Amino acid sequence: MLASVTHYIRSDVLKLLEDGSLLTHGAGQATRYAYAEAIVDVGRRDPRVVVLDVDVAKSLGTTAFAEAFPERAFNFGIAEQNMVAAAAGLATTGLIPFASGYAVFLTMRALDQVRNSIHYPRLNVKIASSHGGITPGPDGPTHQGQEDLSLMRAIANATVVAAADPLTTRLATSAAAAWEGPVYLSFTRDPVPYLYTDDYPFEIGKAVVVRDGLDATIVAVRDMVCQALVAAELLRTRGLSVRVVDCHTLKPLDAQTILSAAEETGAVVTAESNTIIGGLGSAVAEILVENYPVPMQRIGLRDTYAESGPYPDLLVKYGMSTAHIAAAVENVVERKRARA
Amino acid sequence: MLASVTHYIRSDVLKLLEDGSLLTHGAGQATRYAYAEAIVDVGRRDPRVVVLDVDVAKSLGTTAFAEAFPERAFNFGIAEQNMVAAAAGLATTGLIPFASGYAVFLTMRALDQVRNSIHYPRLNVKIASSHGGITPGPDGPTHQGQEDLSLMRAIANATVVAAADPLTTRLATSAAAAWEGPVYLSFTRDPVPYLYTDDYPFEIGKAVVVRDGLDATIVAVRDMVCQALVAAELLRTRGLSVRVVDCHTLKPLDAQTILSAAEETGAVVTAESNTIIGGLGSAVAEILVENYPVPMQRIGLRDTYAESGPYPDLLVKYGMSTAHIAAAVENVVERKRARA
Amino acid sequence: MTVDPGTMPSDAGSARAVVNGDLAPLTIAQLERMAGTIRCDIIEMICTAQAGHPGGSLSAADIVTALYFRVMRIDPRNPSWPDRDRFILSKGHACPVWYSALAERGYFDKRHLATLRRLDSILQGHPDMRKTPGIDMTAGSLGHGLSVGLGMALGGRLQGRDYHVWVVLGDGEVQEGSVWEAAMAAPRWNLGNLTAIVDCNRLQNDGYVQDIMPAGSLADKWRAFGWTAREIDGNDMAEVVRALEEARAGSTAPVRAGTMAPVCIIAHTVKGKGVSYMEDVAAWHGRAPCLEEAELALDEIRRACAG
Amino acid sequence: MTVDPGTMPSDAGSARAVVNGDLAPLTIAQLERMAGTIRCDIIEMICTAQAGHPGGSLSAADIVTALYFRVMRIDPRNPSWPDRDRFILSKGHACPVWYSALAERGYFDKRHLATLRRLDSILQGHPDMRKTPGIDMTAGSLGHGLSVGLGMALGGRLQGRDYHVWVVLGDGEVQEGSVWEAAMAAPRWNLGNLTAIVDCNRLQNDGYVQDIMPAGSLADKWRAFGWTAREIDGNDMAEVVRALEEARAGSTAPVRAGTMAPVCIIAHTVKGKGVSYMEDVAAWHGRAPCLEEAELALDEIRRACAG
Ligand SMILES: Cc1ncc(C[n+]2csc(CCOP(=O)(O)OP(=O)(O)O)c2C)c(N)n1
Ligand SMILES: Cc1ncc(C[n+]2csc(CCOP(=O)(O)OP(=O)(O)O)c2C)c(N)n1
Ligand SMILES: [Mg+2]
Ligand SMILES: [Mg+2]
Repeated sequence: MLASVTHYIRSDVLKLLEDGSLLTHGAGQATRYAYAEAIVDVGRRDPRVVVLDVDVAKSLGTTAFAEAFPERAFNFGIAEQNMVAAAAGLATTGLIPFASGYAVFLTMRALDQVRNSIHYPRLNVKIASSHGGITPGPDGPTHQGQEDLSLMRAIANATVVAAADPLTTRLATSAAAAWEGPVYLSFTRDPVPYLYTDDYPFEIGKAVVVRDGLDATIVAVRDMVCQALVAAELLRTRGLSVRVVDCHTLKPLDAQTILSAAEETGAVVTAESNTIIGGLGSAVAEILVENYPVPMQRIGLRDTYAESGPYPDLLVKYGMSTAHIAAAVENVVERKRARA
Repeated sequence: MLASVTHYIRSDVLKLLEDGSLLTHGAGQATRYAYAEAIVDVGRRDPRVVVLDVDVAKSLGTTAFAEAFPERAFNFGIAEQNMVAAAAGLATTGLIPFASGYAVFLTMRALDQVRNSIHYPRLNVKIASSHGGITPGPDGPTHQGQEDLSLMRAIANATVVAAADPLTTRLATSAAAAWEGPVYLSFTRDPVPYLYTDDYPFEIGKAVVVRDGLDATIVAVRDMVCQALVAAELLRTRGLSVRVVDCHTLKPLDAQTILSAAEETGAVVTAESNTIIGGLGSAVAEILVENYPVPMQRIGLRDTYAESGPYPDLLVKYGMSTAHIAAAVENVVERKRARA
Repeated sequence: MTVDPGTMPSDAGSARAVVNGDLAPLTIAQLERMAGTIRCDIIEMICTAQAGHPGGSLSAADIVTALYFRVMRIDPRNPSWPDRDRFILSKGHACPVWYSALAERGYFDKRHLATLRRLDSILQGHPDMRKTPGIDMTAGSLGHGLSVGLGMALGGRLQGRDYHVWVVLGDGEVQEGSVWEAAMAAPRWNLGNLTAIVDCNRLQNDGYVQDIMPAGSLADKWRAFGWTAREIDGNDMAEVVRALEEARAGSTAPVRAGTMAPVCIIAHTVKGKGVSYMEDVAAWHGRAPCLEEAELALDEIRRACAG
Repeated sequence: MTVDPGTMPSDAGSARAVVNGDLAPLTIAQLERMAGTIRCDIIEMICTAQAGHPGGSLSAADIVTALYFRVMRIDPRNPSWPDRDRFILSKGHACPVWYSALAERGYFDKRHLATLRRLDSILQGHPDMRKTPGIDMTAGSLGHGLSVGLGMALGGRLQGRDYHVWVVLGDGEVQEGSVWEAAMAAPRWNLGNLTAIVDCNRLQNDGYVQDIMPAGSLADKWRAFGWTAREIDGNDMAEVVRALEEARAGSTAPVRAGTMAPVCIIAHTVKGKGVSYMEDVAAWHGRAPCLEEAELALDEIRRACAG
C-alpha cells in the first residue's frame, strides 16, 4: 500500500481521512463565520477597516463587527449596488471597506459597480462574499453562487481568493486587508472541516501542495479541497499516488505550482463547486495548453442549475462527490498512460 | 507558395486579403446596425417579436423597428435592470423580446436579472448587445464590453453568439428569433468588413471552417475573424498553411469542429477582442485538455483595461493585431514541432 | 366547498371579472378560515423542512389568500390559461405561503408540501416556475418581481388580454433600486392592470426596517413616482379584499384623461402574524420552528380560527 | 488672475469655508466669462477629437464653473489634499466640461485638451481617476456617482474631515434605480455634507426625457426620499452660485433635531447651452461638430461673453 505524505493537515483530520469519515464526522465551521470572526480582529488592528453590509449581516455574523465598532459598520439595507459603489467612495478616502454579502448578489446584481467603480480604478475595496458555489443547498439556485469565481476571474485587476477551511479563511481575511487593491473573498454557507495546522503558509497568489503524489494532481478550491483530500485517500487504496493542491487564489494563479504538478504527475483534475465554465477548471486549462498540455478533467457544476437539497446530496447528484473526483483521476491517469 | 482554399469568402474580400488591404479598404458595417436592420425583417415575419431599448436605440439603430412597429417597441430609459426583468415577463406571455443595449451594461448592470429571471427559468428572451469587446475604442474602458463573452458563457442555459460580419449577424438575429430559449447576441460598435457570401451555412452551435489549413488553426470570434483571415494570409507568405474557424457560437461550443482542427493541425490559436480569461480562449482550452491536448495560445485583451483610442490602434497596442496573431501561430507551430 | 350566497360579494363589477375556475369566491369569514389553514401549512412545511422563512410567509398569508380564493381570475385545472391573472411573489423567500395557497386551491397535491426544499421536490427553496404548477414566475433575488410584472402587464395589453398582474413585495425589498426603475416605468405605460402590494411587516433580515434603512412614508414615494397609493391593514381580511377588488376594478377606469395609474397597496402587516412568539420578532425571518414550537404555533392558529 | 474686492462674495460663512488654493473666488461676472471660456474649450476638444458629448457638457458648464472657481474648497497644486471638497461627474460622458475646468483651474496644462480620446492621452473618453490629475472618481457607467459620493461623505465624517461632496447627475441618469438606492441611504446617515445636482437639460440619448421615461416632478421624488430639494435655473450663474453656497453652508445646519438632510439641486438647464444650433437638440448629445460648425459655435459663445 502506498504511504501518504501530507502537509499542514491536522492530525485529527489525517485519522478521519484514513477511516473515511472526514466529511461526516469532522468538526467544521462555515467559512462565512470564520470571516466574520476574523474581521473583528483585523478591525482591531487596523482602524481603517470598515465593514459594509446589505441586510445579511446576521447571516454572515458581521453583526459582531458592528457591535465592536459601531461607528465603522454600515448596513445599506437590501441595496447591493449602492453598497459596492459606496465602498469605492470610502476607499478613495483612505479607508479599507469590506463589502459583505452573498455571492450571487454581489457578483451579479452589483457587477457593473464591482467592475467600473472598483476594479477599473483599482480601489482598495475587499468584497467579502458568502454562499459561494452550491454550498447554500436548500435555498436553491437563486442563492447558489455557482458563478462567482468565473465572473470575478474575468474582471481585470481582480484578486480572487477562496480558502478551504476556517483557519485559512481567517488568514485570507487578514491578507486581504494588507493587500493593496481590490480583493474578492469567497466563503461557504455550509460548514467545511477544520483542515489545517497553524503553520499553513498562507499567501495570496501561492497555491499550497497539501498532499504529495506522482500519478496525478487534483487542484481544488474552497469547499472542494476537503473532498479532494478524501478522493486522494480513496485512490491511495486503489494504488494511485495523487497530489492535492489547495489553489485558494484563483487570480493571480500560481502557474508555477500547477505547471510543476503537471510536469511531475502528467495528469490533472480540477475540483470546484463553481460552474465548470470559467472558474478554476478554465484557469488551469488555460495555463496547461499554453505551457504544458497534459490530460485534464474538470469537476464542477456541469453548466446547469442545481436545485434545493442538502449540500452533500447535491455534490453527489450533480457530479462533484469524492467518487466523481476519484473517477476523474482514474480517467486522466488512463489517458496519460495511453499517450505514453 | 502555398495556395489558399477558403469557404464562403466573398471574391472581393479574397482580393483584399491578397493585397493586404482588407482591414483598411474593405467595405464594412458595424454589426449593431446589421442587427437593427435585420430585426425589422424578423419582426415583420413574426408578430411575437418585440424590441426593448434602454435609451440607446439611436446608437443601435433599433429606432427603425420602433418606427415600423411602434406598439411593439418599448424604450425603458436608462434602466437596464428593469428592461431585462420586464423582458422575462413579456416572454412568459408568449412574446419574443429582443432586449437591446450595450454589452457592459446588459451583462453587468443587469446580470442578476439576466441570470435569475431569464436563464434560470429558461425564458425566451434574446439579449441584443452592442459594443462588444474593445470595438468601442474612443469611449474608453467603461464602454468596452471586454467581458461579455466570458460572463455570458458562465451562465447556465445561455446560448452565446457573436457573428463576424454583417451578413452573419443578420442570419444570427433571425436564428435567435427561431431558437427556443435565451440567446445572447454580441455586436461590434465599429464596422467590420463584409466577409461572406450568401451561401454561408449559419447555424447556432456550428462553427464554420472558412479557410483550410494543416499547420495550425486559428479559432476566431466576432471582430477577430477578419483579423484571423489576414493573419492566415500573412502566414501563407511565410510558408504556413493555417486553418481559420469562425466560431460564432461560443455556447454551445462546436467541439467537433474544434477537436478535428486540433487533431488535423496539431496547434491552435484563439482570437477574440474579449478578455483572454473565460471567453473563447478558455472554451477551447477546456475542450482541448479534456479531449486532445495540443499546444495552444490565446490572443485577446490580456487581463487589463485598455484605454480610449481608435479601435485598430488598440488592437495593435494591446496585442491583438494580425501581427500578434501570426506570431502566436508561429509559436504554437514551433511548440508542436518540438513535441514531435 | 360550498358558499353561502348571502355572504357573496355584492360588487357586481368585480364578481363579473372574477372567474375562479371551479370555485366561487369565498366570503370574508371563509377567507379568514382559509388563511388560518394556510398559516398552519406554512408552519408544518417549514418545520418539516427545518429551513425556510416563516415570518414573511405568515405576514402575507391574508393577502395571498384573498387573491387566490376570491380576487384573482384563475383556473387551477388550467394553470397556463393565457387569460389568467398573474401572481408574482417578488419576495420569493416567502414561498411557503404561495405553495400552500396553490395546494389548497388544487394546483397540486397537498402531500407535496412535506417535501419543501428536499432533493427532487417540486417545491424549491425559492419559487421555480419550471418545477411547480401554478408558479407564474421564478423568484428569489429580491427586486425583480415588479419589473417582471410590468412585462406581463405590457404583454397582456399588447395581446388584448384583460388579465391583471399582482406583485407582492417586501418592505425591505423596496430598498432595491430596481424596484424604483419599475415604479417609474409602470405609470409611463399607464399600466392600470398592474398592482403592487408591499407587505409592510416592519422587519427585514437584519432587524427593523426603521433601524436598517428607514424609508419614511412609502406611500409618498409611490405617489411621487406616479402611482395611486393606499394604505391598509394587511392582516384585516375585509380591508385586504376591498383594496384588492378596487384595484382590479380600477384597472379599467382611467384616473385622468388618457392615463391610468397603477395601484400600490401599502399593506401594514405583522411579521409572523398568527404565532405569538414569532410576531414582530426579527429572528423568525429565516428560522424553522422545532417540533414543540410548531405544535404551539399550530395550536394558536387553530384556536384563533375556531374562535 | 486678480479679483475686484468690491464684487467679492459677501457671505462670510461661505467665504471662510472656501479655501481655493491660489485663487480668490470669482465674482458672478467673472464666473460667467469663465463659463464662456470653458464652453469654447468643450467645442474645441470635441471637434478636435471628432467624438464626445457636447450637449450635456455645455448644459453643465455653469454649474461646474461655479464649483471649481468659487464654491469648492480645493487646491490645484495639491489634488490629493485630504480635506479638499470632492467632485463627481456621475454623468461621466460630459467629461469635456470637467477636463476644461481642471485645465483652466491649473490642474494640468491646457495643451492636453487637444488630446481628448487619443491613444496615450491623460484625457479618456470617460473620466479616469488614475490618468487625470484632479479627477476624484472614475465614471462612465451612469448611476454610480451618488453612491460613490455617499461613500466619500461617510468617509469624511468618520475621519473628522469637513469637506463637502458634490455630485452632478443627468436627468436621464436618474432613471437608474441605483440612484434611488443612494437617495434613500443619504438621509439615513444625515449626510448634509453631500449635495446632488441634477442637470435637468430635458434630453437624454434617445430624445426628450418627457417622451422616453417621464419623471413627473423630480423635486417631489427627492423630497419623498428625504432630501431637501430646490429648483433653480442651472444656466443662471447667480442662481447657481447661491444654491451651491447655501448647500455648502447648510451642511453644518441640522434640518430638524438630530437630522441633517442632504440637498438636491434640480438645475433646469438647456442641453447644448450657448450654441444656438445645439440648444435643445437631441442629436447633439453625442455628436462632434465639424470645423465649420465649431467655428460658428465658438463665435457665438465668444460674442455672448463679450456682450
Ligand atoms: C437581491 C437580494 N439580496 C438579498 C437577499 C437575501 N434576503 C432574503 S430575504 C431578505 C430580507 C427581506 O426583507 P423583506 O423584503 O422585508 O421581506 P419579509 O420581511 O417580508 O420577509 C434578504 C436580505 C435576496 N434574497 N435577494
Ligand atoms: C449605465 C449606463 N447605461 C447607458 C449608458 C449610455 N449613455 C451615455 S449618456 C446617455 C444619456 C444620458 O442622459 P442624461 O443623463 O440626461 O445626460 P445628459 O443629457 O446630461 O447628457 C446614455 C444612455 C451609460 N453610459 N451608462
Ligand atoms: Mg419585511
Ligand atoms: Mg439630460
